Amino acid sequence: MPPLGYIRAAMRYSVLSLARNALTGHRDWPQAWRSPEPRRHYQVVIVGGGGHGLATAYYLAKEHGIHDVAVLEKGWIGGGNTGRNTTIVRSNYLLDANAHFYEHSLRLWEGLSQDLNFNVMFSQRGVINLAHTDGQMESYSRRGNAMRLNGIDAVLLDRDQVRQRVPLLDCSPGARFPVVGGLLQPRGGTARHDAVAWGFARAADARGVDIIQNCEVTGIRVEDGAVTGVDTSRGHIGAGKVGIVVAGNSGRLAAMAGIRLPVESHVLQAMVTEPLKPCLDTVITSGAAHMYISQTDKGEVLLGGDLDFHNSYAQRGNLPRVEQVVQAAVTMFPFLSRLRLMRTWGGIMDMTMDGSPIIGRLPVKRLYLDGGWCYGGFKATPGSGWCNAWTIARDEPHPLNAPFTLDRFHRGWLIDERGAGASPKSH
Amino acid sequence: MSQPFRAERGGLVDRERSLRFRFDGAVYEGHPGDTLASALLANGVRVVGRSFKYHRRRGIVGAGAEEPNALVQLAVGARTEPNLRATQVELFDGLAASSQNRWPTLDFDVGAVNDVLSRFLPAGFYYKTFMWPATWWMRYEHFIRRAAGLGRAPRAADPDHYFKRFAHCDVLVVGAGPAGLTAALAAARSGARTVLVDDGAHPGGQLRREPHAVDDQPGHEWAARALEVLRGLPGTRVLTRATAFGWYDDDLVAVCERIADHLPEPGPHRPRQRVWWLRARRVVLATGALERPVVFPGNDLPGVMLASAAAGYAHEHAVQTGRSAVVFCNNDSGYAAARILHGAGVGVRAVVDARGGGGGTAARGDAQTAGAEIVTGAVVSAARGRGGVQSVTVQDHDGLHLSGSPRTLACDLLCVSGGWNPTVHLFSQAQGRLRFDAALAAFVPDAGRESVICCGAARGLWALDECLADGERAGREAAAALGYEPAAAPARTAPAPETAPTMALWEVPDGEVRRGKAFVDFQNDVTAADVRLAARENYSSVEHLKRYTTLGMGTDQGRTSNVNGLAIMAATLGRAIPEVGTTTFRPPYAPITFGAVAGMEVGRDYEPVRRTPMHDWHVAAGARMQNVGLWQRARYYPRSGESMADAVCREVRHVRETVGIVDVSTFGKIDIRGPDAAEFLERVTINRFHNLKPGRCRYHVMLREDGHVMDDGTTTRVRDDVFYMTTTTAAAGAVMSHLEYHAQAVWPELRVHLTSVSDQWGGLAIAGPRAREVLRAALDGADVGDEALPFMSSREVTIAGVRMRVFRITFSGELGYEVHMAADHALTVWEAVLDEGRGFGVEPYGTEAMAVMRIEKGHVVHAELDGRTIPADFGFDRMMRKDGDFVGRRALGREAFTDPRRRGFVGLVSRNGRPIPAGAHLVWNPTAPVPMHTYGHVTSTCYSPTLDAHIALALVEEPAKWKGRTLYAASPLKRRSTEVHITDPVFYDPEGRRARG
Amino acid sequence: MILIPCPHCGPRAQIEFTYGGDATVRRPDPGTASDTEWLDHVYLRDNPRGPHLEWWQHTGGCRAWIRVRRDTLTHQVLGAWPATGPVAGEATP
Amino acid sequence: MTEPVRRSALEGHLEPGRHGAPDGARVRLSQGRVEGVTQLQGIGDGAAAGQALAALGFTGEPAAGRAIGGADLRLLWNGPGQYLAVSSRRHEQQLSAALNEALAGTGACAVDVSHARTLLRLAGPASRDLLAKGCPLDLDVMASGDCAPTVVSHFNVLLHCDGEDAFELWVTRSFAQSFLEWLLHAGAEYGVQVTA
Ligand SMILES: Cc1cc2nc3c(=O)[nH]c(=O)nc-3n(C[C@H](O)[C@H](O)[C@H](O)COP(=O)(O)OP(=O)(O)OC[C@H]3O[C@@H](n4cnc5c(N)ncnc54)[C@H](O)[C@@H]3O)c2cc1C
Ligand SMILES: NC(=O)c1ccc[n+]([C@@H]2O[C@H](COP(=O)([O-])OP(=O)(O)OC[C@H]3O[C@@H](n4cnc5c(N)ncnc54)[C@H](O)[C@@H]3O)[C@@H](O)[C@H]2O)c1
Ligand SMILES: Cc1cc2nc3c(=O)[nH]c(=O)nc-3n(C[C@H](O)[C@H](O)[C@H](O)COP(=O)(O)O)c2cc1C
Ligand SMILES: [Zn+2]
Repeated sequence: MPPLGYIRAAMRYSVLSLARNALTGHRDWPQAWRSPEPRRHYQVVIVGGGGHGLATAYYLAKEHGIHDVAVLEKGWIGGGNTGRNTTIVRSNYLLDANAHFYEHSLRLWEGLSQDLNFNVMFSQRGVINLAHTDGQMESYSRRGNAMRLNGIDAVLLDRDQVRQRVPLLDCSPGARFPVVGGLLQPRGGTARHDAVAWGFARAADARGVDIIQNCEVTGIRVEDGAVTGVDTSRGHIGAGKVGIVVAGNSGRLAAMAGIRLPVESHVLQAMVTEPLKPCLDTVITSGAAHMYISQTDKGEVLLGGDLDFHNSYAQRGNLPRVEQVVQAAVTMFPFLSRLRLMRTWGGIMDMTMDGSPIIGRLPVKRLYLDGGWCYGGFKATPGSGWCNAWTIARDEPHPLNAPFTLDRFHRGWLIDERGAGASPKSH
Repeated sequence: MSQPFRAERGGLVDRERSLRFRFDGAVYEGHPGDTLASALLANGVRVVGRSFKYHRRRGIVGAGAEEPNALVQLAVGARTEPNLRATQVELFDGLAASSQNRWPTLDFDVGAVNDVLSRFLPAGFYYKTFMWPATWWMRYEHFIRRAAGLGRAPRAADPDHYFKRFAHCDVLVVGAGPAGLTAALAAARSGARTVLVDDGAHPGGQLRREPHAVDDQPGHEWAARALEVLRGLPGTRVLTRATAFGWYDDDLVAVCERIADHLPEPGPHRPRQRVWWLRARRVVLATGALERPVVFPGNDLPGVMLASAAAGYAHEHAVQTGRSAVVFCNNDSGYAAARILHGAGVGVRAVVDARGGGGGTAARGDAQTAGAEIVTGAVVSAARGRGGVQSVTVQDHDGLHLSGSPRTLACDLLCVSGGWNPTVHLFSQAQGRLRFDAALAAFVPDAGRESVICCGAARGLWALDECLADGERAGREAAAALGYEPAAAPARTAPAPETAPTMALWEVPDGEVRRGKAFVDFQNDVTAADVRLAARENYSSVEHLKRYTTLGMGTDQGRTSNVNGLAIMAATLGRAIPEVGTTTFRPPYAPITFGAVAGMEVGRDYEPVRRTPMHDWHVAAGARMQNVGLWQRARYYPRSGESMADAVCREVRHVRETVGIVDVSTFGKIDIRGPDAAEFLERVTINRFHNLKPGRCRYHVMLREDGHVMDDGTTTRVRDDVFYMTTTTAAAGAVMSHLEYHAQAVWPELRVHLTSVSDQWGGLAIAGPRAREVLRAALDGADVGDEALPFMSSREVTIAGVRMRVFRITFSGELGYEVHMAADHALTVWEAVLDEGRGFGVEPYGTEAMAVMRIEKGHVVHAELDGRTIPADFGFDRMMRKDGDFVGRRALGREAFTDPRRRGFVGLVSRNGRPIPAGAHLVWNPTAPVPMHTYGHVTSTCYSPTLDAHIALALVEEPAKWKGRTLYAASPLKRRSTEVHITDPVFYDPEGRRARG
Repeated sequence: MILIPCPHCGPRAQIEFTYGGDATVRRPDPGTASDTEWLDHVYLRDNPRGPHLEWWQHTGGCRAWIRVRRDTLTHQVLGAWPATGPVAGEATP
Repeated sequence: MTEPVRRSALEGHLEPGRHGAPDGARVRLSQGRVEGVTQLQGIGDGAAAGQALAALGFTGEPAAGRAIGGADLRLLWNGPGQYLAVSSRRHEQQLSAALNEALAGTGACAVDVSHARTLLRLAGPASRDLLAKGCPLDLDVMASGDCAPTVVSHFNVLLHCDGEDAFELWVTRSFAQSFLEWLLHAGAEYGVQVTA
């Protein structure tokens, strides 16, 4: 029997519970989430235990009262892109559809730690997009104005204002990329990526969701044009509805249902330095130099750049991209030169043909896709889960994700923030 | 100055010379051959840093890359460098280092309060608190950030130079220990192009830490000689102080060579470090093994060290890491350490061996030599002391629990050997699989790439004779696989002691029930209790364990902690170790400076600059230059006292009223020829070309296959089968590739050849009412009249041997010409035009004036062609060919592309004389509450000196409906909004009379 | 860094090349293809995990567009062919 | 007016003298000058190539990656069916016109690119070391007569080995100055002797 309406009595996290447990040697902390055996059937099966899948399950239970949900994860939850991203959260978009959706997500971020009773360390330290020419300044103005008119915070900074906020940035006029100014979103920032997965998992689990790790979906069963369940490395699991939420593996999962997607999987790398005392307060991105940089709470400087620019499922990239990101970083922040790279890694991005995600129904009944997140799905995590849960629960999109359908490509309603066209690697 | 812990004899240091150095302000002495760590130890400095979380006093644990604790900040000023492992810093005279993560001093550190509060700060405590009040996170975080981090970043730019370098070889051998040396010798002697790299300053690896003889020579001398031999073999390269830090696809191994880190400064023109991008056909990994500590309470006290490290300091540096030692081990290598320590004058009280049967015969002999008591079947259950180890508790155990009565042994040094982990990092990076070898109690290489071969201790062989032979085998195998004939293997003599097997011991039993922290990861302060907490809370996947507790996430990447951590997790869960598995090994093997990875392409050299033939002229003329992609272009030519706006207005007026010239060399230029050239052009543009007459030009528009405009330009039919296309500056490269793709891949049957001639031709445009006169004068009176050269036509003229193409085209809307001339003559022609045209008043103008004039004319550039626009948005559909196929055509019929709400191209005129803000959006009422609907956006804006009005180009939905009406151009960012009148986008001379005149 | 065996130049480093995407997608006959077929060709991809036939242009070399079969999971190159002509293991287009 | 002197991209930037390490110049750098440079396209391969090349006065087919010919005309392979045709005697368009004429009917063509590339000559014992700082090719195996279109750092370069440790570097004109700066920077370690 599915435990409908079931809410597990979880130990609330607080200073007090921490103190109480300290006295007993922390021996009484319960599991953050259970690891149950999969049942034979669920009302909803979510494939993919990343932030989006877990958030979908959480909001299905919380907002739509659907508790008979399993999240199937082929490895360990949060081990996909959720666990390997540069954690930038922002809603600084030009196009309305994006702006509305990401702003909704940002608002959810703002109360997420409390909502989940798990500190996801959402740190609104501001995100600055640097402009290096007047032309870029103009296009950032266009974007910032669009944000403001959409009710989103945005501030245009001149060079001196950038310098004040980022003292170690090379703002000299003779720089290869002289800083002309920047667009700041003060409410943007970073969050503790793993905690997002764990927090959603714990909160979903508390509402009865089964989180099943080491369970790879290997097939999707379709009968009479409607989904009936999934085959997994742990056997067949029946499902009333199935949500595919697997980021870089979207194409593979869709193919199991005979569907081709406007998606290519590419590897994106990120890297950290050794930990340092605070030296960078804000998140900085530079389109011209192709890199973004921030400092984590633990003290590492965290960097990312462009894709490796070829299809890949390897979760690792090559040295030329690392070299280029590091060159860009040293060029903009000369102080980095004597710091050291501690670790590099990669994640598999589901790059779409217009750079925007797909959240909606697929051409198989009761089969849904939440994917195509490209570089930018971490910030979408709560918003995506929220919209996806709505879509799955009601079998129709919420107005916020209605523009993000799969058929927009064939109908021409592209949401192409960069204007790069049907070239996934260029978004 | 005395070095109280320097043994009287022995060691591979140069006692004849002394080097002075500072640590935390105090002055000490050491010798060439010392590392900072050995020199500190020689001087009796045992506490060298504070730990990451609890700020506990920490001493030196290891002797090389494995060191978790002894991280120091080196030097001051621009050359300061944080987080260096003292064990790998070679001593030089004048070296200055300081401890990290303490305030105010190493001895008295306020952060140590964390240690007192530590019971409230278990792994992951921050996920459970700091949530109230909700808005306070940023405040908590401020303090968390200040407490975290280790060293300090430099503030200044780095004065040193770095280079990268590509290299190729048949066989790359990583590691110059006994195995690596024999492998390299075998490969090189068989004729393979061989490269040998080693992390250390001297070859020998473990041979420098142990008094073993090879071929009856002291190990280090044998190694030095082997290196000499290698250096003498043709085609062989040896790099020392060189860390192979990453394996990449197709066996590209990245190696960082520290050329000058052992010197105070690199010296003029000398690089500090160099990264080698080594492409190898075979990679031999002889990376050795790293010793592992054991987890027990108090195991982080200064004075608790790895046995091999203590032995290494004794043998290599003649340093006594204590006066009175206890050795605690689960394998034979601890006994050898005891003997070596004894040899350096350290008293060894006991060898505590967890194995019931104790060590092999050789091992027992070692302990006897050292005069140490052998305690078998026992463990060190705790270490105690203030500021350093003062005593250890020794107790029997039965595998699961402690037994018998504890015994306390006083000592100031506890040498621990918990077994050895083969250094499998690069093998794993190379997609090799690991296998847990229960007999060795370690992960060893299993299946891997054919091209990657492991040998020696890296493969779990511990005996020296085996390592030597295995290296030889690997080197021969690598060479033979590439078709080289291996030379006969030399016979080698080396000790082959009989050893007793290692016992798996990760954590001393019953650790959980006793007080005192038992550390797994020293650097990140992860304890055994933290690992168990993670298990309890179901962070039990090894990857969750890592991320929840930060185990293995420090600068040492868990070299001494990962295996113990996962083994404790396995024990807690009751699973087998292979089931738990390891985390992923990632580059870099050891931290590498950004400077080295970046090489020389940083700062101003991050990207090259492209210059037009007239570049230097513009600079000399005082032009303000502007980056446009890689190009630099003259933006405007200010006269003294002029602002940019003044200068641009003057330049515009001058063109409109008289005549000006502008450098347009940056346009892309493509020679398209062949019998099918016209057909090809029709397929890649929306235009018709079959009917274009030779000598005529046509404005062309190119689409992407998804129907959006990709680029525009002009294409001229030079001859029947020769066309000359120009592209925009920004899209030149992309257009060339796009055309090549279609010519080579889509329509290979078309007989057409594409040649980029962007750099063959310099370009200048002459515009203004007097353009023709100027041109005629400059072209030695060539006929450029309306008949010889009508609008949208072109001709080739050769004057004094200078070949030029003159085009009657205009961007400004004035009577205009473009002249393209062979690039090496472009400056000459440019100067000639200015010279000959002086009488007509010709003056240069920049890209900014050009931009203003094109806005006045309603010409589109990339601000409008933003990748989201289609031909119909600009009315280009009128020039679109009605028949036939071209790239993008089929995508144009889609619903959204014909939707009446699509934004179309319009002009805007400010109604109140105020500027139309850049980046503004068009709204009905700028003061209405947000979010509000926007009807369109401004794409380009300027003050038009010609019209004396602020004008702009924009895209607006339902343009036909809005034309003639007003909206607001709102820029909330600048708190400005301007009421604008919506007009046709061509503000100036809409009939085009001036251009045709 | 991947080593790509350019059929014209021999093995060259990845940094000399520019990626061009799936090479199994062919431009349909504009005269006969339905709108859906056409747009499928523009937008939809198999995106396999494993062997993938793909375009690369040797922009830092001979400038030829070439077809490379490469495993997207291991990055291993399985073969390379000129822009036209048969590809081993593939029906001739 | 007679034909003006050509003003190369490096005019005023190639400072003769010693650069970098003062003790011994292990690299020599100078600018090369030729009369005409033409890009040949569509030479084809096999028999077709043989015909086309015969029309230009060459016997046999030069293999990919090789350079052939002499001062009057030499061909540097730079792609399938493509050669950079270089003449130290025949002037710009005269060269391309002559080549086009010779190639008429073969399907191949010649485009004058005499100004599109700047030629630098690098020689000396450290020239390979210098190039290896930016060029991913296996330079050790490059022998006299080999040529390869490749990259050196950010620059597209047609690299032609024309002697023991001697190279021709053909670089895109607009990048020439940046490339020169790169060479001097990369070569400073070895000492660079620049001659005009
Ligand atoms: C280097 C890097 C930097 C990034 N930087 C940012 C950034 O700064 N800001 C930002 O907003 N976004 C960023 N992103 C993007 C962001 O990380 C992702 O878009 C987002 O995390 C996607 O979350 P997800 O839950 O959809 O996917 P994932 O976290 O990848 O989760 C998908 C899960 O599905 C599982 N799965 C796959 N196939 C199967 C199967 N067959 N059966 C069962 N389970 C399966 C996977 O194991 C995985 O755990 C970055 C990404 C990377 C790689
Ligand atoms: N008694 C024991 O139980 C025991 C255990 C292990 C090893 N050993 C001894 O150690 C020796 C093993 O010989 P070996 O040659 O296999 O190893 P080694 O440890 O002697 O040499 C390995 C070398 O590789 C270098 N290295 C490692 N990673 C590197 C990298 N990424 N880049 C550059 N250099 C790197 C190290 O600096 C070291 O010099 C033998 O003498 C053996 O007896 C003994
Ligand atoms: C925001 C962020 C910060 C990270 N910080 C560290 C770090 O301090 N130390 C570390 O070893 N790895 C760090 N990592 C990298 C992880 O160790 C790991 O490489 C990454 O999660 C990808 O997983 P994988 O390498 O196991 O495939 C960080 C990753 C992210 C996303
Ligand atoms: Zn090639």
